Amino acid sequence: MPWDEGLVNSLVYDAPDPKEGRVLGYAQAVNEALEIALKQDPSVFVFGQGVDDPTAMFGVTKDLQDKFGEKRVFDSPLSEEGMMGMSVGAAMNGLRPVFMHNRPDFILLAFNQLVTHAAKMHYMDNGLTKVPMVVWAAIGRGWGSGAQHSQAIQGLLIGVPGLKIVMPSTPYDAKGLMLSAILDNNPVLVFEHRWLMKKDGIVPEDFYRVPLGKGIYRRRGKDVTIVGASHALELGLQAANKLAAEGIDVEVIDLRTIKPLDEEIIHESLKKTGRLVVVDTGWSMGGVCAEIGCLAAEKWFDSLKAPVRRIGLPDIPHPAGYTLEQFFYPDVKRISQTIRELVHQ
Amino acid sequence: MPWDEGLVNSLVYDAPDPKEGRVLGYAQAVNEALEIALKQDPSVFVFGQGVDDPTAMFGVTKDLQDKFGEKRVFDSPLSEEGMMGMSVGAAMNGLRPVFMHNRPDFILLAFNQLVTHAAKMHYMDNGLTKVPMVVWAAIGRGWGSGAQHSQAIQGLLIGVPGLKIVMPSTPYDAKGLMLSAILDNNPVLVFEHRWLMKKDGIVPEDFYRVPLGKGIYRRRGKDVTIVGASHALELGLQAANKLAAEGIDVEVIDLRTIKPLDEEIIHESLKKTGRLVVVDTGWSMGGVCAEIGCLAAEKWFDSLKAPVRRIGLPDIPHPAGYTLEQFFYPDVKRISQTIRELVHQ
Amino acid sequence: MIRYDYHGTGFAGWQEKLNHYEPAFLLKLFRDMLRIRIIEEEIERRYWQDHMKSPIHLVIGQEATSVGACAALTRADLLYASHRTHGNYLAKGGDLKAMLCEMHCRINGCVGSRGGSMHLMDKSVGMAGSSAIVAGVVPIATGAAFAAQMQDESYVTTVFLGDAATEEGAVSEALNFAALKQLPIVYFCENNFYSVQSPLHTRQPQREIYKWAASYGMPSVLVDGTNVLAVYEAMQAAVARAKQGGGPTFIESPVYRFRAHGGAGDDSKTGYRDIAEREAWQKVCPVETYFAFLKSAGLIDEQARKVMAGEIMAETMEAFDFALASPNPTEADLYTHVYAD
Amino acid sequence: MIRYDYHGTGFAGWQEKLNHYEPAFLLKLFRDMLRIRIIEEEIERRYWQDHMKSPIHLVIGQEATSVGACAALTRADLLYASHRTHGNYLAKGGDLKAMLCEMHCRINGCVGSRGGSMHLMDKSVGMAGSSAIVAGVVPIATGAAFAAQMQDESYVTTVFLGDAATEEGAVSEALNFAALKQLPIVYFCENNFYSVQSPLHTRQPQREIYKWAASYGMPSVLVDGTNVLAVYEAMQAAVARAKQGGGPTFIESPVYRFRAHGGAGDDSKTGYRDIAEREAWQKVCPVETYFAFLKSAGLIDEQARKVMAGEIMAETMEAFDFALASPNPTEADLYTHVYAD
Ligand SMILES: Cc1ncc(C[n+]2csc(CCOP(=O)(O)OP(=O)(O)O)c2C)c(N)n1
Ligand SMILES: Cc1ncc(C[n+]2csc(CCOP(=O)(O)OP(=O)(O)O)c2C)c(N)n1
Ligand SMILES: [Mg+2]
Ligand SMILES: [Mg+2]
Repeated sequence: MPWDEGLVNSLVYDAPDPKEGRVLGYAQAVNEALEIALKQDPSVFVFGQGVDDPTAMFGVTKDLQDKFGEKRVFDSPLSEEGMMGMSVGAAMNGLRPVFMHNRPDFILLAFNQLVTHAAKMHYMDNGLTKVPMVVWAAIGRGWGSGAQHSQAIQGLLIGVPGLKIVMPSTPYDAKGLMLSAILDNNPVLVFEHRWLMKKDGIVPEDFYRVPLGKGIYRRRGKDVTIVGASHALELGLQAANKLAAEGIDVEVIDLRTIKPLDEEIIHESLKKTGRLVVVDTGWSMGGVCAEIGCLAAEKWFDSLKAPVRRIGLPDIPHPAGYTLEQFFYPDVKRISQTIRELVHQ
Repeated sequence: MPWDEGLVNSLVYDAPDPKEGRVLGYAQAVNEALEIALKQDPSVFVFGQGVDDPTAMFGVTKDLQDKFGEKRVFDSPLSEEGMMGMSVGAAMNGLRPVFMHNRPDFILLAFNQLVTHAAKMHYMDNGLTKVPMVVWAAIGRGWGSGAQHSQAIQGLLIGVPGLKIVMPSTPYDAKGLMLSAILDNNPVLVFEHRWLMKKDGIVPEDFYRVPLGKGIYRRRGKDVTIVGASHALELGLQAANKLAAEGIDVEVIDLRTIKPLDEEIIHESLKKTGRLVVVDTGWSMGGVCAEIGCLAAEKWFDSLKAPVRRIGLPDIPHPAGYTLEQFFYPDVKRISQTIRELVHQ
Repeated sequence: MIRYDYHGTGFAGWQEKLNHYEPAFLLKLFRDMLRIRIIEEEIERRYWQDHMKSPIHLVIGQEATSVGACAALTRADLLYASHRTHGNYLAKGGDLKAMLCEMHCRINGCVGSRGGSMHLMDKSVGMAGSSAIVAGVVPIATGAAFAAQMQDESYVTTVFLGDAATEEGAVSEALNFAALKQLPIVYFCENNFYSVQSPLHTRQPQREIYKWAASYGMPSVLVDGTNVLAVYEAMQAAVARAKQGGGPTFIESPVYRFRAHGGAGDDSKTGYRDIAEREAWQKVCPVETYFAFLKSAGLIDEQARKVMAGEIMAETMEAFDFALASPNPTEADLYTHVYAD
Repeated sequence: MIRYDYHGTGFAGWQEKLNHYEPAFLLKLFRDMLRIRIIEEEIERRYWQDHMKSPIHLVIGQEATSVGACAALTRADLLYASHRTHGNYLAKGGDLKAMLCEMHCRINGCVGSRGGSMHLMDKSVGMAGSSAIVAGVVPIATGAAFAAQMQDESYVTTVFLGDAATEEGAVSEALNFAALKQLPIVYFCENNFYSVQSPLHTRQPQREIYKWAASYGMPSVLVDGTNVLAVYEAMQAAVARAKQGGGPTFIESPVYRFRAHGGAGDDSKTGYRDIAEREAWQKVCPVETYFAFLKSAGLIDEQARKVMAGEIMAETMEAFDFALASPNPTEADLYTHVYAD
């Protein structure tokens, strides 16, 4: 087994119970969402580098070109900024682009179109046009690709008005949030995570939506609240389950959408636990962890019984090498240790 | 007087006392720093769109081409990404580029080179190369230019490892920090503010440096701490001076450098006041305000006596129109009101 | 020193073509140019009064490109503009009152005082968008053309860009995509030789922009931007090609702006360009050369022009009055349309 | 179906030129290509063992470009690479051990295990940088050339880029600047017709890349990338021009990668390209056609090749052993060089 797959598979998920519904993999769930959207609405199109190639973006775009033709599912030139702008123009004129990127790093090439055009057009035009577009990418980790192919950039974008940012952690959400994202009339970024692509879950076959901007409890508890999304939340959840055996009762909130943020659910939980750990796949500084940590100090100060903790990435570029990566990324063990310290403080 | 100049001049600064030294305008102070750097070190060059034109970037690049020639001070094509990469390559090979932009908005075009190359090269190369470059821009406000010409993007960059971000608020600092930035062996962003360009201050004629990463007290007080930088800090300082008459004793810390951040000085002050107001010229969400607010909740929780307050921009694109702008931006009055509420809480 | 010469031949030889056109059409072109000129001059005259709290980028001297191009478009066709929007907006049939309200920061501005002069937009007349980021609108317009192709709509998209915009990589990316997909779009490049105060030669090597564009694999032509009929014919050919599925066209049109890059008045005296250069181009003023041409053909005279100008002036004054009497936005207006429903 | 044909003529007609060259030089070119081939094959063979925890992009089939180009460079000249670094690094004189250590994530890798295969760099041999962002290095190399010009240094900068890289706007911006400033740089575009598994025609309209590049205002040539001597001569001309202040050159070189875009083995069987296409190009394998050419000229025979291969294999094995025996980084190594002093 190639080394990088090995790493991905080192994270063991609870197997879903087939009695509860159809079991489907994460990548397949996204694929299904795209297929439903393409079928439902002729204005949807899916494009990006290699969406029609045999690897099909982790399988997420598999068979879509065969099913919907080259006009609606197509490969793109290596022109991230130009194609982001193209998406904006298409979205302003009746289409619903889904622009796929292998990695978030490549979206940095298109920040001008994303931040200064897509996000703001609707406001600048006083609501005359809408920009219903989806920008998709899968965050890398543990594949030896280092500083330029592993960045998680939601922290750079959370402060940008007009954007929505979705980060699903389960196959169910990945499908339901993708459908919501495509149906939303705003630019929505969907950041998946490479390590979640093979996670299985219960996924209904038909159309359904998971609302944007609504978090969900993944675990109820009373001692401490973990909030976050995507793969980071999965690690948090596994840490929480582990800590239960030690008598530490952790509440876990999956935000699912980073922007807009479900402040109510965090506040509700914090009122009970008084302790907050924020997890994110990006850098701790100035991003998702910082925003939520600051919210606690600003809006929920009276509920806070202990310092806020952030578990994101250190203020260091991602190293490429295997050994260095193990030091760089948080894992279940390190998250557990942080929670332990916080609770026993 | 053109309307936009009128707005700028509506902010009245304390006049410096000429007995304390030479009085110089802010833009002239930056100009002097550039001139000294160009004179001292033949590897320094200054370029950007219109640096050699009669308007000379708010006067900041005035006469430099005449003094140092077209090879070292030159106009640039409209190619922000390409020129940012060019700077990286020049910096890796013995030069010290100073890349000037009229507005931070244009730097968004170059995020790939800035975030994924300039910031990370030194780390990726295991220290083999250095990237000593300065990227300069002046934040806009109140000139009717709206969503695409008024953005303050330090909040998007504060989380990016490898960068330094400087935001001077006085002519003295503008000169001394620019010299430090040029002499630094890392990519340093210098964000000025259009409204500070005509501020006068005491500025020594010779070479001097203001250290990166070190904040400074602008006012001592015991009731509440305001931290921030640039024009936002100026507003905070004016609010503080006003509140003194009401018996509210505000401590004001000018961070001068947003990254690396002088955590000690904030902590020191907070230990005394227990109350924190963070001001920034950018959006409140996920940026400088969020980072510092979160730090308080994370590291200085025991010092905090009241909720943290952020005074940045709302989660809305910048409107262009004059009336809307007055609602959009914080001013001395609004900052004062926030502080009053916080202290009387 | 005149750096950038006029290389065109004006209306020499165009007499023969005159009878291809209805006189009414020919006169309308003149009226449309004159209208833009008069409105722009009035904006300029009043700019110092500080009621228009918006940056402006006048098109005085560049009227023929907007008018000639838009004459080849229907209302359903889309136009995307850069920061230099006024001529585009008016030629495309935009509402003068809505434009002046926008420039006066009034709530009934065409984009509710959110955009100002650099962001005029009006879907009802196909003024589909504008961006103050140079070249920002070029890929966006390309997406609009893609939308037309994909939805089998018959509209053609035109996007205006300056000489400096061609230095932005995004334009290269857009041209590549348009050629690849054979999109129904016209890239209309007004080469006025300057980017703010930076002359072309400090930004681009010696080459011709339209030849560079041709290398992307699309028909690309050079057309005299002072000659409204030449512009019209080039656009007509490009639009016809686009409608027939023949893909994109690039048009480079040398023009000259008689005023400063932004704001009112000429700034040549600051020295970035020679006043003699402006004066040389003013001799081939698109409004005056066309007027002389029509006059020599007996289609118009000074008196008719005066009547026209009077009508336009009256319309302009009324629109200014309207704008000045229009309400300002309120704080509540700040918060709408951050997100679309 | 063969989508992308070989259009070259191999070494036909090159016999006459042979005596312009020292036999030792001609043989060195062969040895350098063979060395890259053998090392790459050994990397490929071992890749499945999972000791090299790094993505790899093999250059098997593309040896002539790296070797021919670097033969025209001195050690002081700079080379910038894309993600496909191995051939560039070895041809430029890079240290095989440092390269393999890097690919084995060892602390003594050429960039201390921070970069992996996509980020090989070694200043001591002029391997000046590489970027895993397609085209990321193109403006950077342009800046290196600018630094040479400004500091009156005599080095020439060469940057390798793929066909897909030319779709990135930043390349247009770099070409414009290099032509504007007449920088001493060579843009070496290896057109292998694919970007990962995407064929050229889904990304670019019908056109020739080198002609497009010429439109930026620089000499631009097409040279057979299977012919190491042709590459060498084209590079020599470009380097000479650059050294004489003649400015930049663009070289397009059609080549074919015999293996998958990334990783070990060919992936043609997945269907994105026809195996017949690969096989057709393997008939003009740069190593074998050149060997045949040298052999027909009596400069080498099978036996000499065997000796060469044996030496290279021994060197390779030793380097692998060295890498495998080298230490891993420690946690402390993570924290160094975030900032330069
Ligand atoms: C990306 C970007 N860079 C710089 C600017 C500043 N700027 C505004 S207009 C302008 C000149 C553009 O010149 P050109 O495209 O030739 O159009 P013109 O103004 O001559 O009509 C510049 C540089 C900008 N708005 N956007
Ligand atoms: C900006 C960017 N977009 C996409 C990618 C993903 N990617 C990595 S290599 C590659 C193929 C590039 O093709 P080409 O430039 O022709 O070089 P080749 O691999 O064929 O040598 C792609 C698309 C990337 N690394 N960077
Ligand atoms: Mg221009
Ligand atoms: Mg290729």
